[in-house]
Amino acid sequence: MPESNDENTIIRMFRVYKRYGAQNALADINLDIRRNDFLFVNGPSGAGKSTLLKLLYLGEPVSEGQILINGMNLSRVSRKRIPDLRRTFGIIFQDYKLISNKTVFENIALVLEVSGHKSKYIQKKVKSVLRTVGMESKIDAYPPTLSGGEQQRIAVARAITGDPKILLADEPTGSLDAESAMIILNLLKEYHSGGGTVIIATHDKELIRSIRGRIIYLQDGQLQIPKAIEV
Amino acid sequence: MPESNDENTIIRMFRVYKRYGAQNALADINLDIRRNDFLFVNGPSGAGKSTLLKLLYLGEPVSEGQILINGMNLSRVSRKRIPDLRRTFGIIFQDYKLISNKTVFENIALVLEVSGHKSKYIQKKVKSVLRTVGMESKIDAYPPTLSGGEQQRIAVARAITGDPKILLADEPTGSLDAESAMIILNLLKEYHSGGGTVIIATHDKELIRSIRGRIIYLQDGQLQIPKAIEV
Amino acid sequence: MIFFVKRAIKDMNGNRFINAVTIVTIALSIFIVSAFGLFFHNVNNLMDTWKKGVRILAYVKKHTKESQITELKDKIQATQGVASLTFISKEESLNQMKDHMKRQAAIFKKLKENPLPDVFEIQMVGIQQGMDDIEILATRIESLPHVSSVEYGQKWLGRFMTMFNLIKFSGFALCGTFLMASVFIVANTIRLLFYSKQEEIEIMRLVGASDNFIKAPFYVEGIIQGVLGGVIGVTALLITYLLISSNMEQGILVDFLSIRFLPIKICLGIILCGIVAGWLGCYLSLKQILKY
Amino acid sequence: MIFFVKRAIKDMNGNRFINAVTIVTIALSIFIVSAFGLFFHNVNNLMDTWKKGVRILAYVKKHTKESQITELKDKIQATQGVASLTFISKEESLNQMKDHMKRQAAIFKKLKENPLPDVFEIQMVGIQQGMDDIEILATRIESLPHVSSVEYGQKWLGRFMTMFNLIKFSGFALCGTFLMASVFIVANTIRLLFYSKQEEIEIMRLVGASDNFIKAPFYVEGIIQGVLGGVIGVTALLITYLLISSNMEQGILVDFLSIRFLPIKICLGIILCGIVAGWLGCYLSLKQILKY
Ligand SMILES: Nc1ncnc2c1ncn2[C@@H]1O[C@H](COP(=O)(O)OP(=O)(O)OP(=O)(O)O)[C@@H](O)[C@H]1O
Ligand SMILES: Nc1ncnc2c1ncn2[C@@H]1O[C@H](COP(=O)(O)OP(=O)(O)OP(=O)(O)O)[C@@H](O)[C@H]1O
Ligand SMILES: [Mg+2]
Ligand SMILES: [Mg+2]
Repeated sequence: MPESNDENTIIRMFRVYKRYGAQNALADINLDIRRNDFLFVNGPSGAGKSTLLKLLYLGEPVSEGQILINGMNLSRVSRKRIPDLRRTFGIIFQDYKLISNKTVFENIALVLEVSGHKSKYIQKKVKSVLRTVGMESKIDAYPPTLSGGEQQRIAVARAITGDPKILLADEPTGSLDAESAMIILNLLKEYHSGGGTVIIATHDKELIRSIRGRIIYLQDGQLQIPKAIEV
Repeated sequence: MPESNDENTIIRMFRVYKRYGAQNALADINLDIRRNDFLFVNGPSGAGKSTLLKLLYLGEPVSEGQILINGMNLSRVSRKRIPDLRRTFGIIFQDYKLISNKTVFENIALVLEVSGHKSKYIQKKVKSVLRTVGMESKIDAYPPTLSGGEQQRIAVARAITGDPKILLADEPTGSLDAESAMIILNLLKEYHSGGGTVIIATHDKELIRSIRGRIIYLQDGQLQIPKAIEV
Repeated sequence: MIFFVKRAIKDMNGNRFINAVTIVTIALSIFIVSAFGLFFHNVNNLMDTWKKGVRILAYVKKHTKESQITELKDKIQATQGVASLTFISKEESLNQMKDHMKRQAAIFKKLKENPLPDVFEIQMVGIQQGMDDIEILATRIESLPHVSSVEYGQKWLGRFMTMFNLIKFSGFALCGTFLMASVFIVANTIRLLFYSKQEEIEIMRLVGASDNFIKAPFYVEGIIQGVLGGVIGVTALLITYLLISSNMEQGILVDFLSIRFLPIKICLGIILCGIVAGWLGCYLSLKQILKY
Repeated sequence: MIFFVKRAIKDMNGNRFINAVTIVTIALSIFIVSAFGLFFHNVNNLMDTWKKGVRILAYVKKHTKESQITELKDKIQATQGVASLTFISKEESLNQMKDHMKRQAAIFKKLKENPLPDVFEIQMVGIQQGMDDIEILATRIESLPHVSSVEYGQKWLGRFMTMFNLIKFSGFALCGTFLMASVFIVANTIRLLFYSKQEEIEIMRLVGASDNFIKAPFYVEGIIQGVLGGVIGVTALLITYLLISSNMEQGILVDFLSIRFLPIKICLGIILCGIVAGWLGCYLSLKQILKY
């Protein structure tokens, strides 16, 4: 693996493979992501976008190759350090992954409790973040009683609450109408201009068009040469 | 409730309300849907689109008002007849509702087993319908191992397998890239031209633009006057 | 039907761990209840053997003629509750006494005349009587002509009866509680198992499955679990029994008591209980889940 | 810590049904095990009372002088296994015999000289001996000078000992099995409960919760369940005990035996078992779920 020759590289993937049985979900991925990048991972259904994000937050182990995050090699991270690693990310999951039997407030507060914040701060912070996604009225609702778009907005709120270094967003506006999507997009922009690194996996060309960012294109688990993308 | 003056009315909603606590998820909905209609239910996140579909297949009881399906009053359907009613629908759920511990084949076969089809017919039918959505290679996979878009295509496949009279589709292309979405759209068109009635709940203006159909617009649970919609 | 059995087996295979837990829970419950049953079965047998030793002695008045004695014998024989009786003449008694009290033999040497009475030794019908029944019978016999007095039991017999009743009472109470507890535990294990299937059931209903379509494989599953649990439980008990009884053979018990296994009918009954528990678990769970 | 307890209580409130099932399962298991314990505790007490009645009679040779008797007394007293002894002179014996055998009183009237020997009635130390120990002690005493012979027990005593051993043996075996089965059932009930929480745990891990953060409330929950289950179980037993014993007072048992409740120490021990079971259930479940 070549030495990191750039102090600003926050994520580096080197010859990364991910296999499920015989299938290559990802094949030979080489990718550098720099601090404060705004990266779109584009590609059709089943291309491996979600899988790529999963490898970053150790949702799955790589099959082959190396991933460095902040100079830390993921294949050498001890079990005890995984929670710390995950706290550097804010993650918007494609299927939201909200806890059904906890209220919206509890779901979001969890991220802050995990890093040991005070109860008072949590109260204030959760309320303010819910306001920014327009969901303050649902603070005591349980996720299964929310509409698809509402759940997605809660997922976004949870991801940005902990002020993470890197935001991983898997189809963050897929269930949203144009207007709500715009609110979320502005939120992501704001987070980015605050110095955060954003990685968005999406099949939605419109979303890509609406923000200036770097775009990579996946097809059948392989990174395509940039010219293949016409935005 | 006014007499059904049209033999062709397959669904009639009359002064329908759906309340969750104090909130009106749907308020004073009056709607006639005719056989072989292609209806879009449009509206922003949380408008009540999914709720409207839920009332039709008795996923939830109405709070007030009457719904007639095929001349049958839903509030007077006995518990024993509910399965029959549901088999007249093919439903694409917004959250897919695939059974995690059954394979793709088993998930789809279920719809046919339920109406007592023979094992041989089921085998053939499931394979052919998976082919039409481009998912035949995943026939023995379990839903949690599929990508978001793949799961959605399985959900579509399941909904059309039973040759239902009415197709209820809740954001049927939300997780799909343009190309896969087009395949699904063509499938829906085909179903429609075969005489089926289609009701699609979506926030996606692009989807609406791509097919000629009737459009209704929901906002905060209320049906808006048609002129409010600019496609 | 075959279709549902197939579905059930497939499903059980898919949820192997949870099914194993349920089956082992049923097996354990059955093992415990039936171990307890076995224990009492044997204590009961033991008690019965002892009780057979309980006799009533009826002393005949002095100077009763032989014909009167024969008459008395018939009368006693005819009394309700008497199984059989033996006549022991005073001569026999004296000889027995001499044998028994060798150490005090001096006493007997000095006797001119046999001071002992003739006696009837009476075995009672049935073996289920408590102290009360024996007493009633004794009074009845005492009231017969030519009977001078009646003697029965020893002090320890009273204690023994009391203890027998204590054990029996506690035994029934405990066994009953066990049975109920087992059914409860098994039913609830199955019910917890259902929590993991609630989503599946909900989806099946949404795609138009009838209640019976949904229920059938669960019942098949519950019954298979019950049968397997029952068979495993009873087999485990049999093995334990064989181990213990072969140890006992070499031990102190060989001479007068051999422990016995439960009769086959009861074994089948126990397995049936397992099935009922499995079925009940399903029934309760399904009732709750399919209520709407 | 308080934070985790709060979270645990909130969580338990949210899963009321499942928690109730777990607690009741623990309570039932504990009730059964301790009911069995109580039963044996009382049978044991009963046995002990009876065993205290076991005496060895040592007959003194005729024409032994009084000084020799005193000497013998000291020797017996000094023998290992002897708790106390009473001297019964031949005169006392004869009087006793006269009282006892009133019906045969004729015999005694004709006696010129007391034919009975002097006798020592020996109480044994401890109450745990089997038949063997008694025999050994008897042989030892028989070998002392001036002892003509030794007599102990009756035929029923032998049976009684055997039965005591049978009950004791089965009792320990059953109690042990119960205990293991209960721990297994409780642990697995909790484990099944975890199946419904797997998703929640997975999500917590994904948002960066440490293992301890995830585990703590589960342990608190398990321990609360254990405590509640244990207390309910023991309380149920106490109530049952009170009901039974108040019934018994009016029954046959009042005269010579009163059943006793388990000592407080054992009650606390039982509750501790409940806690251990709850904890163990968590431990096993968490180990499995958090393995990656
Ligand atoms: N756990 C798994 N086991 C087996 N195959 C898997 C698993 N997870 C993903 N896959 C497969 O890997 C491929 C890539 O999946 P991935 O979820 O990364 O796609 P995606 O690009 O996110 O697609 P979409 O836009 O539909 O979400 C798919 O074909 C999927 O079926
Ligand atoms: N079971 C429920 N309990 C309480 N409120 C509910 C429940 N289901 C839906 N709601 C509320 O009803 C409103 C309408 O929900 P619905 O799911 O119909 O929205 P939708 O139009 O489908 O939105 P989306 O486009 O985001 O899917 C929402 O505000 C939602 O929170
Ligand atoms: Mg994806
Ligand atoms: Mg919706």
